[in-house]
Amino acid sequence: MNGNGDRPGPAGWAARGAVLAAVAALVLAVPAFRGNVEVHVFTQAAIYAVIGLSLNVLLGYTGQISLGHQAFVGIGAFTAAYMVSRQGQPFVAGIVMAMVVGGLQALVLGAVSLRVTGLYFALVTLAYGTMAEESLFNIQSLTGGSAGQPAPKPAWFSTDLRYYYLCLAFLAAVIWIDWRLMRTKGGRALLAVRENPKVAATNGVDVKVYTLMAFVVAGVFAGLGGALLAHNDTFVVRDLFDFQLALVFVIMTVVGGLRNRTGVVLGSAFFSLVGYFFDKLFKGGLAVPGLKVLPKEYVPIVIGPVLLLYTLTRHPGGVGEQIRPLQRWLRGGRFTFRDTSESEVRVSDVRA
Amino acid sequence: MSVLEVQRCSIRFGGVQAARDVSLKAGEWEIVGVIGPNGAGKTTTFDIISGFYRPDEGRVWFKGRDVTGLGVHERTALGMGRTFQNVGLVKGSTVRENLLTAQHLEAGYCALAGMLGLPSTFAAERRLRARAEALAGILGLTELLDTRVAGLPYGVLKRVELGAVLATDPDLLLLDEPTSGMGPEEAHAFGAMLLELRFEFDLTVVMIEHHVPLVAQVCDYVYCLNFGELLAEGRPEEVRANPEVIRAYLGQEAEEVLQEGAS
Amino acid sequence: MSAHLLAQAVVIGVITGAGYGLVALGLVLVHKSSGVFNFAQGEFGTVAVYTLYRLHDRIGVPLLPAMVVGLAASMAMALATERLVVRRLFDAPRVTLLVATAGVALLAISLELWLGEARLRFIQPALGRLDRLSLFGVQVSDQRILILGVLAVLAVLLGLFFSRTNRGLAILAVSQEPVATELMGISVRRLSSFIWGLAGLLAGIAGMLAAGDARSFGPGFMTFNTLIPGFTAAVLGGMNSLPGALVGGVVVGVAQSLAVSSSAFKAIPGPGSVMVFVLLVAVLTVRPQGLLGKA
Amino acid sequence: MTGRSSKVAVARGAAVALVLLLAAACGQKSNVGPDAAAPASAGQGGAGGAAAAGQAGSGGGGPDAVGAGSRPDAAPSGAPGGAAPVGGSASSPGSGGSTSPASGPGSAASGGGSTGSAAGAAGSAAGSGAPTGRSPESAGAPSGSAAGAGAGHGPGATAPMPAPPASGAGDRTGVTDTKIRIGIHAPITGAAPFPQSAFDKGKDVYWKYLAEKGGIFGRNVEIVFRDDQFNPSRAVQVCREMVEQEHVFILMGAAGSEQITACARYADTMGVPYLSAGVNEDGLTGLSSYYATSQTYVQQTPVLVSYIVNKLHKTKIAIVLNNTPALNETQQSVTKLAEAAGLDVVRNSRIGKNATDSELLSEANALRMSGAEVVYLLTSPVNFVKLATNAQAQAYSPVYLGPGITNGLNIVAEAGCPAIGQAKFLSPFPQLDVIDKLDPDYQKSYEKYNGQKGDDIGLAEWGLSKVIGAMLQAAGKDLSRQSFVAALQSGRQFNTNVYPVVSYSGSIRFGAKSSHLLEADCNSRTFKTIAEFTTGF
Repeated sequence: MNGNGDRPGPAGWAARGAVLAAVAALVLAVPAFRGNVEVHVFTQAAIYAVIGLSLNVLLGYTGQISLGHQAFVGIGAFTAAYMVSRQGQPFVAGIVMAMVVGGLQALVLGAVSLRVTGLYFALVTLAYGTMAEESLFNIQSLTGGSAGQPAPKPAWFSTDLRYYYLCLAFLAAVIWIDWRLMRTKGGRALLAVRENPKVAATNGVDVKVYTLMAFVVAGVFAGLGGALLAHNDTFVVRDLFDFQLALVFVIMTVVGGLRNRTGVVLGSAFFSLVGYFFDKLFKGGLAVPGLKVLPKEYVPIVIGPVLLLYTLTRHPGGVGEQIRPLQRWLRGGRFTFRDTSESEVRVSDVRA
Repeated sequence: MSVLEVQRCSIRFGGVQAARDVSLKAGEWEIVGVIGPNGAGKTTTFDIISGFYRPDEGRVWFKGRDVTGLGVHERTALGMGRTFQNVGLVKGSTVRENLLTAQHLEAGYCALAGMLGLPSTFAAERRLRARAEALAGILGLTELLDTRVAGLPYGVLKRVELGAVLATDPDLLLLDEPTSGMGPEEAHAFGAMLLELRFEFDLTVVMIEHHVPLVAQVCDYVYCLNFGELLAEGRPEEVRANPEVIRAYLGQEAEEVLQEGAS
Repeated sequence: MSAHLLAQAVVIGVITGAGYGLVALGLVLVHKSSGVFNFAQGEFGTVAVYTLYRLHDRIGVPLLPAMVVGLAASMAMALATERLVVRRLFDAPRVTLLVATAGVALLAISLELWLGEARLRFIQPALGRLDRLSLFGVQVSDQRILILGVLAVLAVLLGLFFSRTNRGLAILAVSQEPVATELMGISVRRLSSFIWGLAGLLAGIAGMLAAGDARSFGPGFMTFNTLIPGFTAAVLGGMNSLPGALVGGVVVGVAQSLAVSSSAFKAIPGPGSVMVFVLLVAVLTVRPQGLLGKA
Repeated sequence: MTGRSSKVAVARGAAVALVLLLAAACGQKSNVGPDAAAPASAGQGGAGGAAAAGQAGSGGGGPDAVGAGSRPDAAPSGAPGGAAPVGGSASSPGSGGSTSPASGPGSAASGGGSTGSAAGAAGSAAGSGAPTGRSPESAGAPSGSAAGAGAGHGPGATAPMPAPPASGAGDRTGVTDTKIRIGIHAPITGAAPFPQSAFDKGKDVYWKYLAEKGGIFGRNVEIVFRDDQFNPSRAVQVCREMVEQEHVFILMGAAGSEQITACARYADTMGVPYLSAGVNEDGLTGLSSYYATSQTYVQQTPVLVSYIVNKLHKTKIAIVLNNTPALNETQQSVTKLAEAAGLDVVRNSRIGKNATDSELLSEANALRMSGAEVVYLLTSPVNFVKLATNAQAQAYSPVYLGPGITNGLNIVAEAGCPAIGQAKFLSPFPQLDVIDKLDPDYQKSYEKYNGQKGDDIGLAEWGLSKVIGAMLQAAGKDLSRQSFVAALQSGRQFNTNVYPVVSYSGSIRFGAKSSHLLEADCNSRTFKTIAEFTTGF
């Protein structure tokens, strides 16, 4: 949506520039002055953003739900760890392999989605995630079983700070791809398929191929996210990839606002940072009178569902919808709340 | 040689024989009408032609090629364009985006290239946008380019849809009740536009239509279906005169037909 | 594996499967009436168990009243879900509702983690002997006989309810023709809350029996242990047949325990979950209408 | 274990499949021919990613090019199996050093010297690869943690206790004239948690008691605690927090072999002394900064086997272990010794850390069918109790016994009775029934500070703290990591009369010779001590 109407004057542009500069400084400069442990958290936020965008391709663009996304990510993580610490391959090989394997497993699931749709497909993904968690990720020769698999940081990015910038770069790449995808025929095809496969087909879109393509893209992004996650922790263990995590992924994407890049990135970052900020606010957990102390580990899964239900029932557009006016303003449009109300419900429609 | 030829197509769903031995032809630059009371199998026939249904028997020939086995998108690639009774557009997107989506096969670059943002794709996108705006100009939609389709009035939607189909660069246009929901004069205007478009884009048109005057105005040839079978065919006035047709229409649309006869 | 082991696996499978069947019943009920896939069904049960535990093992309330309160709790949660979430999303796509109920489940789990501590609780068997009778060398405890009994009784009662009572018939009508039923002057909404209450009750019973059988429970244990098998069971039954759900439950249970105990799957860790996944995909792709459903 | 070749095959298959798909997506009317387009653009995809990474590297590059330069060779050398984590995580401290102001090179050198030799002496597979691979890191390590402090002082950083810059005297991180900071991690949530309340009550008792007696050369110990959620990855994160944010002097692991192993490996790369109850040896052998305060599982095996033979007089034994690679050595040693002692090993199985109920049920069934009279058991308490419960439900109650830190706790008896019968576990600490005899101060102090009788979790913490206390005492007034390590490796014996006597040297890190044998008593639902400081039967 390009902000139409009168363009702002030099002052206006300056103001916009200032805002953008402030954001850039926050993202780029601030971590340089924090301790390693905190940078590690910020890095995770960047990685979650990649994962959120991955899920957004399925949930948002193709309207296919995935309740097993922890498997998508986990497979990437374990592939990377395996390549590096079992096969002695370099970091890049691990990343690439993670993306390839991630894309492949997504392709398989996508093939299922062509036959099994809507709610039933949601079930399949759920079962898939659990299967991966309980079975795949326990195969010792590949994942190191419950002891996990080490995944050292790459040589040139061995400090947390450098690795943070590396992950930012990857996030930027993913954002770029996602942006171009939605600005070109591929993305338009996906939206058409999601809303009405018949119309898409009459427009010359091969529905099957594009559905599969969406899965592959999501899988590749997820694989990348997983690989980055593994190296950030320098250690992967299956316990990380449980049902709760899958739901947190879905929640952060929906709350972020499906089909809204910025919203998804913000939502994802928020859910990965919320524990950290919570810890800053109440050192050692929040002591609710009459209740147990709430440790920071549980914060995301406590407030996550609440935000989810609030979003679904009140603001289907999620965070992305709320920041639309700001985005329009930054693009040089007027700061108005006009046309921020998209009636269309944001979680995928069931395919008949 | 005819652009479209449907040879004795039949299809049944469970117990219902939706179409039996339907055959029809459309030559180059022809505008062919398909009429018939509701449930006569008109749309079913369209679905067979455009590839949503595969006929149990019979074949569909398009530009001298047997397309019976091809998928919908493949037929589109060959130059078959189709509109829907209840507007076939991406409702969530703007008019512009719809016109772009329709140019899927015109893009001239591969989805992956677009995704990676290769320089060539930017140029291609500019081309597509220009074409979309040109089309919008022709159909008088320029003002609406950036409005979301969902809100627009029915008549406009029909026009947008027509624009979208034209964007796919078709040789054959399958219009499913293009004027439904239009008033008589609106419909007449549409007819006039259609007659122009056919030469501008050298189109062959097959249209399902209830508006008998419109049919009379534009169609070179008319097929009348009833209960999934071909009831009559011929030049519009012949078909309209055909007693069987009148009997078929008796009840729901008889009076309409009769008064048309009077005028 | 030997015929003996096979027989054992089957017996164990039938028993665990009975539990899945109970969960599947609740899922099918809700789906029949409102077309919702209720991912919170498992957690309704867990909540019942936690309530029971707090009252009975902590405060020392006698077992029966504690159980009643526990069941009330799970019903209350179900009703709350229906009123606060499902009803508000009445016109939303079904997948939205699915995500919403999943959110409810996660919320419940997180609260159990927070307030109920993250650790597993162990409880003593509620009743009777552990080795009441022995089938193919598998000791069947009173608890397990009880599960089978309860399941049978519930099946019969529900059967009668849906075939004899007006309300039961009305529910079936709703599931077929919502609008028409509304026109007939039956309040779909009242029925829907009734259904959810019933589902909550079933979940509560399932939870208590499961916990009593495993003699341990923890946050989200019903969701983690029974939700996916339960859904698979329901799907096997075609997602809208109550007897189908029960049969499906047993099928899933047996398949699972065969996978776990057979030496063929020793190479794979977590064979149970693999089996369930394969079963689910197989049914959905090969026979979507379920085993009992007609093509 | 998939070989390289098959991996390559997989890769090729993968590439082909993806290309085909994308080619399909590119097909139809577009002028770009599929076969030509897809692979090309795929190539660009890879290139693009790499390029992006490259830019990030140059863009975000910190100072230090040298440290980075030395990495590439480190990574591959760390590749094969066990050595990987060493070579791998080695990168972090080096980097820590890189961001630090060049601090105390003297100390670095000395630290490197001592630890390096230690690693050298420990002639295990990991050890042999170690000295070359590790010496630069351990040299960088002390300054590394100091660097953590430096970084921690950024705006809003929450490091209540600044780490004094390392002086020539050695690395004094976490030590002031009045305080010694000690980090401890244990699971209070996750698959096999301690009850948090009990754990919190117990963790400071000994140190308060010691403070009243004047502390250690006037210094009092302050405990920093983190929950590792029974998850190795989490354990590494919390250990990082404790070292790099809280700047603790040494680290302690309370329980959980995988968490202990993971955290010990991290501590090793940072040159932070790490102590824990004895667990597996595999993966810990050769770590320059690791010390076990009680017998390892392998060391406990002969004691248990001799007990089965000479006291239980049983012959049919089944072995059930948690399914983690680190316990392979234990499984082998038990099997070997049992067979050597003429026992009949009728079943030898592993169960997953998060085994489902149905898996445990079928395992119980299998055990019953195997007819084992004794089950050597090394799993998480939860799995143990579930297994025993299922076995009992099958009317099968063998004698359970095994090594243990957590399985001998009373919460296990409460949960598991009557199913666990007279289960017997070796333990680094005795049970409450004899503690008053061995160390009357425990109950006195516990009651004094918590107003109630002490439990065995408190006792475990008391014992461990007491060992650490003795060691700190031995390190003398001028406390630094170097002096602490020197005291440990001096070969001196540390006797607490709660934990077994331990003594270490440069090469001996599993320095305990005895354990206590505990037995479940289901009448009182507690464990009782049936043998103190036993070395065999």
